[in-house]
Amino acid sequence: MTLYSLLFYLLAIIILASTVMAVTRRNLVHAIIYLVVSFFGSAMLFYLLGAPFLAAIEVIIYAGAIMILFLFIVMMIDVDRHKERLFPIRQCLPAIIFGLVYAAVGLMVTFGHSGSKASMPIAVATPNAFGRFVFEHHWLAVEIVSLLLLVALIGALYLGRLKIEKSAAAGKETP
Amino acid sequence: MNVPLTHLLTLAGGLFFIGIWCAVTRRNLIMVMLGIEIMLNAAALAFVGASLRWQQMEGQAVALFVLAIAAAEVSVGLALIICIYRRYRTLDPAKVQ
Amino acid sequence: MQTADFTALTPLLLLAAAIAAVMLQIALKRSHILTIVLTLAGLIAAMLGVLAVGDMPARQVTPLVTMDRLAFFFIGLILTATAATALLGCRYWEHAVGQCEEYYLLLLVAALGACVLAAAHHFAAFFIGLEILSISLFTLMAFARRRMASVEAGLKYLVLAGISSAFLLFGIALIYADVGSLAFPIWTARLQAAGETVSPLLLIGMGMTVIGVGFKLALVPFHMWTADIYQGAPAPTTAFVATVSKSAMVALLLRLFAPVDFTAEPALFWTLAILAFASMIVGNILALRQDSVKRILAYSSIAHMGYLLVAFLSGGPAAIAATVFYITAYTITVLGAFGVVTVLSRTDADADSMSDFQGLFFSHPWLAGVFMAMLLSLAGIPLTAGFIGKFYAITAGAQGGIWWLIITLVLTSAASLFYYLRIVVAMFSPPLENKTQPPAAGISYSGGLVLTVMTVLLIWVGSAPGPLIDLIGRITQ
Amino acid sequence: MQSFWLIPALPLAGFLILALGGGRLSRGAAAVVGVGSVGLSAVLTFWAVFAFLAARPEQGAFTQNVWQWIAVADLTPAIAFHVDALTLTMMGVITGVGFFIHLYSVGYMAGETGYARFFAYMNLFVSAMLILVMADNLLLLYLGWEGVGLCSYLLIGFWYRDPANGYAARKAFVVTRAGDTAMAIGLFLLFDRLGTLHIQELMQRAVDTWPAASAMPTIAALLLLGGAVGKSAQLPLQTWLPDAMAGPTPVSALIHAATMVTAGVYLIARTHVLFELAPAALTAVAAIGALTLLLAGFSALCQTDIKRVLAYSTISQIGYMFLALGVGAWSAAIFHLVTHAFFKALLFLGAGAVIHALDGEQELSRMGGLRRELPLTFLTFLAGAASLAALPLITAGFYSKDMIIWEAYAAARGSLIWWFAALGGALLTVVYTFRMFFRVFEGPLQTRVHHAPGVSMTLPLVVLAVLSLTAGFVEMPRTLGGVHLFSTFMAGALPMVQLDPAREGHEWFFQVLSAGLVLLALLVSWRLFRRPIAHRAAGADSPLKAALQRWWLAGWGFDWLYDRLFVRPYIFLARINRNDVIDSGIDQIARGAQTLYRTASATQTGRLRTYAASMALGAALVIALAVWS
Repeated sequence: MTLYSLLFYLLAIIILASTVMAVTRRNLVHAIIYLVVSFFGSAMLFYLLGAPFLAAIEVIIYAGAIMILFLFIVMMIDVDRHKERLFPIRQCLPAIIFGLVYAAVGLMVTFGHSGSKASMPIAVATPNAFGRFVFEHHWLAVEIVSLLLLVALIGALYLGRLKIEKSAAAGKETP
Repeated sequence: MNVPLTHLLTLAGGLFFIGIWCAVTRRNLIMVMLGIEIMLNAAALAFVGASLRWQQMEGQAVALFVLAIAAAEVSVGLALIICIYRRYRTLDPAKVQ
Repeated sequence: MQTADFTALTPLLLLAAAIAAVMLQIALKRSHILTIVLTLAGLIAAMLGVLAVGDMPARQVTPLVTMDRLAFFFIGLILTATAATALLGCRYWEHAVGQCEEYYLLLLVAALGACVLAAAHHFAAFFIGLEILSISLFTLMAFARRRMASVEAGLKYLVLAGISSAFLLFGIALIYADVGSLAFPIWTARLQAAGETVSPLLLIGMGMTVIGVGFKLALVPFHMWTADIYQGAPAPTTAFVATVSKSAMVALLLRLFAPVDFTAEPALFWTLAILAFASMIVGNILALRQDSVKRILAYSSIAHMGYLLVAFLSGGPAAIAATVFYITAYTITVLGAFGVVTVLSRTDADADSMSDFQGLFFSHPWLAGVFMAMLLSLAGIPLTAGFIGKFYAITAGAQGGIWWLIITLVLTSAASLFYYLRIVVAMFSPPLENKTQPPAAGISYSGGLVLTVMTVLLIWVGSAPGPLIDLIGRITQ
Repeated sequence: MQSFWLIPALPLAGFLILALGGGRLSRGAAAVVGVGSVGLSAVLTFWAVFAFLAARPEQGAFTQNVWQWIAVADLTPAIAFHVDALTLTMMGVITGVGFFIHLYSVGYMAGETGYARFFAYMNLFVSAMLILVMADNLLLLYLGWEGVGLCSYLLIGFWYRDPANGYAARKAFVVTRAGDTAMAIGLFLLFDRLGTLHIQELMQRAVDTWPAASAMPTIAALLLLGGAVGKSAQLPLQTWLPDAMAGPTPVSALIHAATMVTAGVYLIARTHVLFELAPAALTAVAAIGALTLLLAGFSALCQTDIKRVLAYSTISQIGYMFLALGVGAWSAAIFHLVTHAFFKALLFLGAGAVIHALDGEQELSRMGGLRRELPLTFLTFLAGAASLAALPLITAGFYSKDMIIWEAYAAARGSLIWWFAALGGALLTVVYTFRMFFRVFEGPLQTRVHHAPGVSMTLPLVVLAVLSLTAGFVEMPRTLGGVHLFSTFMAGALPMVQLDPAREGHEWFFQVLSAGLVLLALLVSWRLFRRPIAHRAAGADSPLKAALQRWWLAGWGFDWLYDRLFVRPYIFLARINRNDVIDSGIDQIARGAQTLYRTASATQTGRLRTYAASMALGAALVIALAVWS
């Protein structure tokens, strides 16, 4: 077992554990903090897998922007008032069936497949090379993704806007 | 890195499963969104791993797009959740009817 | 990056330009009518672009998209449906409280996403297009923010579409891990060649892709969202979901699975066949006693996608043509049907329950006539586009020898007559006492235009489908 | 002959005018459009008959290609007409009888709302029926077939305010649809095997491809027979026709007596080549016909509603036609179709006049003594009843029915069993016909006459009465001089009947026997039914007889049987016992579907988490399917 693989398994355990902790928290703030840990772990894993640029992006976007956004929302909404009951019993059956299929499939992939059993080589895609690759081969995708961000911007603006809600409410009172 | 791809995929699959479990069973819209984020992150992880296996950058490029998509989805989703919260004063999807 | 690339992308570029123009216009001066004009101008320009470059030889632009005749055909279809939706929305949003110009902007972006899907040649294009479509769609669904049902519809679509696209992405990752490429031809070749010894990774990936496709097409068991969203979303959005999002997905279905020989890959065949079978049965059963017209149309859309899959699964050369024909006929019909629903609706309350349609023949005979034509087309009565579509599907199925699916198709569509006729009967029944007809003002020109065009197309395709069949024959070669 | 297309197009145009401008037309204008369009088609049809007789076209048929519809691979259905002797006969019946019924409706429907709507549907029906008989390919025929079904549905439910009428309309639609589905499958099968739907070509290819009596033509013929049985209300799909009497009486006369219900006969005659390749199917046709004519005859005997008597009588007479088809007596079947169209339309119109006069009264027990009140109706009704009962020598019904009875025995495919059935049916016919006749016109007056029929109603009665008496002279048996105008006319389209030479000599004996028996039956019914019911009521009702009467009144309990057959898979036994299953009929299918619907709807909770969970579950299933299938 090399240092790399040791690191990999260590990170895997951290990621899985913190994610499990995150999804079982009743307190939203705690859940989000655990998830930030998990995403940091993922970022390190990316680095380990030879994608330093993505590792940085993961930290900036996922662990940074997205999680902070969640935190903002949680802060805006009064969390403590909304405690939820966990582990609803009625959900067990689907979960069990899904879990069984999932486990079977997972086992199949892990043990039934030869091609991907070989250890993966070590390689690094430098940010420079990665950027070149993306803009040479996937320029169209980048353009389209920019539209995606645009539509997200418009949608978020429209849905989150407060002003209309008030005028609408006013309109409702005087039909 | 002397780890077979299957182990990485198992890790990604585990994350994915936790994500779907969270999205399906939790009774809080924010947690549901978090579950979807976890699933997307798992997919990105799998892409990067596969990218390494084939020694290509294509998987990494796709993982980059996945991150962009996750950000976009979260922003609109949270806006919608705010919109709902303003109206219903709850985050329990069962009460939004 | 060459000039030829840009030429091939003309319709998409024009559409993107229209998006930019509309956005600037909204930023500078809000004006509903101006936005509509700009939107329509952009759509028409893009359609002209399709006509101009549609006959060029296929060209692959970056690994992402291939602009071939099939892509241009579907782009044309998507643009037409978008234009119809915009025209329908024109009167619908006129009296909306607050600002509604963003609606058209979102429509345009969604159309662009659908176009990317239609031309996709690469899994990245698949999910990027899909996500653009989804994200604009759930905003469009929640657009009538004053209505609880509308916001609720948006929320449901947000969560379910999010889950389904996560499945899709993970599936794609698995396919990539196994195949080492994200281009469609390579994966279909791999699926084809592998035969019996196909690796589980690929199979799981394929299954997850089917989940993504099945969700958008609302196949059973991924159909749960359909009724609530058709009912809750504003009527123009529903028309859009039912046509644009479905036709784009069908285009993708063709690119993704049509090259696969089903005899060599029984797993794929059986997965899709069982989904088709379940969709036909469950869709029709759910529609039987519905009292909400929008829900009836929702459930019937589930069944129709099942019928479409029958055509698709027949394999062989007729399959693709039959599928393309079916979705074209379906788009025309559904636009007409939701056109009538939209025309009868107002921003604060859609015409929906059976009682809203009772006696329609006496208050609006023409509307009732159009709606009846659309319903008969959905039921597959001869001389309508729907009949030819269904007939074509059955012919293709018979050539492919999938008799059990054909028999299901015939039996369930016979049963479907029941609920279509229920609406027709309601329209011809005497109007209810003490009930206010939704639109007293009459039909707007824009709505009337859409309905007229769709009815003419419906009858034309139904009575003389030759030209359309020839066109489809040319593009699917 | 380039104007054939006008014949169905004129009523269609009439329909469009009436449907689109109906509200704005005056009643007079609506009547002119409705009657005039059919009248013009009738004129054109008779002109076409003369043209046909004057210069017989090659291959015995005019053809006209109006419009190519689609071209998918081998399939090139077009709107194209094939007009031969069989088609011309049908067209004559449809437009001729149709015209008189339209004319009659002007008076009959005068007081009704929805006047224009009525004529619109009637015109649409005539148009669809003409398309059905003129089509040169099975797809166009099917279009007409569904078109007449739709019109039948609309017209049965014409008085839509009464839910019972809507129920009857739905029942008719659903039951015939069961047959139509079989027929549609038959069409697909034929197309799949022979690669064409063009009727003449199809027949040619069938003969070339399939050996006689092999499995394929038998299956195809049986599937087509399924469609014919549904449309023509034969066993086991006969249950809808008595209920279909809910529509206005002219509708019953036109659709449910003269034309649409004989479409099944036409279909079998049109595809006779296929049926000749399948002797088993032909035997099935004959057996269905024989069984139906007897069962329906018994039911007609016990009905208390004048229109239901006529409805069962129609089922029974079509049974005769099926029997004739089954033994290969093609032109006898068509001949009976024509005379039946005349006298049954007459009877329905006469019954309509009676109902009209009595202000909507349909119960036989409340009629009586109308001979003096409605003399013209009495006389014409007598002519119709005599023709239906096939009184010897002087009625058209005699010649056509005698031809069937004789050929049921003497044809190469005939047998003594068929002869007995046909003869028994003939006796039943006499009894139930005159039972009805005496109940209506003899005895004391029961209900006051409100208004006598006007001239637009009496004129059709007179014309049809004359036809009912004289139309038979175009075809007379050898024993009576041997006039064979009709069968020679038909010879171009349908093969001549093959008589068994060994039996041919006995013709006069059989004819005298059946004629004598008919007269005897007439005497019996005179004795039985001349007097009003009250006189016989005391000793008549032994329990067995009462039970039998009830059983036959309910049409041999087929509705009940279908309940049992279709309910069981769907509904729990307990619910069957609790519910009154007598008259819920095929609705039970719908009820079963409803149960499924409720189960399926239970999943549509509207709750996001349920949906998400079901998606996850569905995803697991799909993945499992993909991996392990």
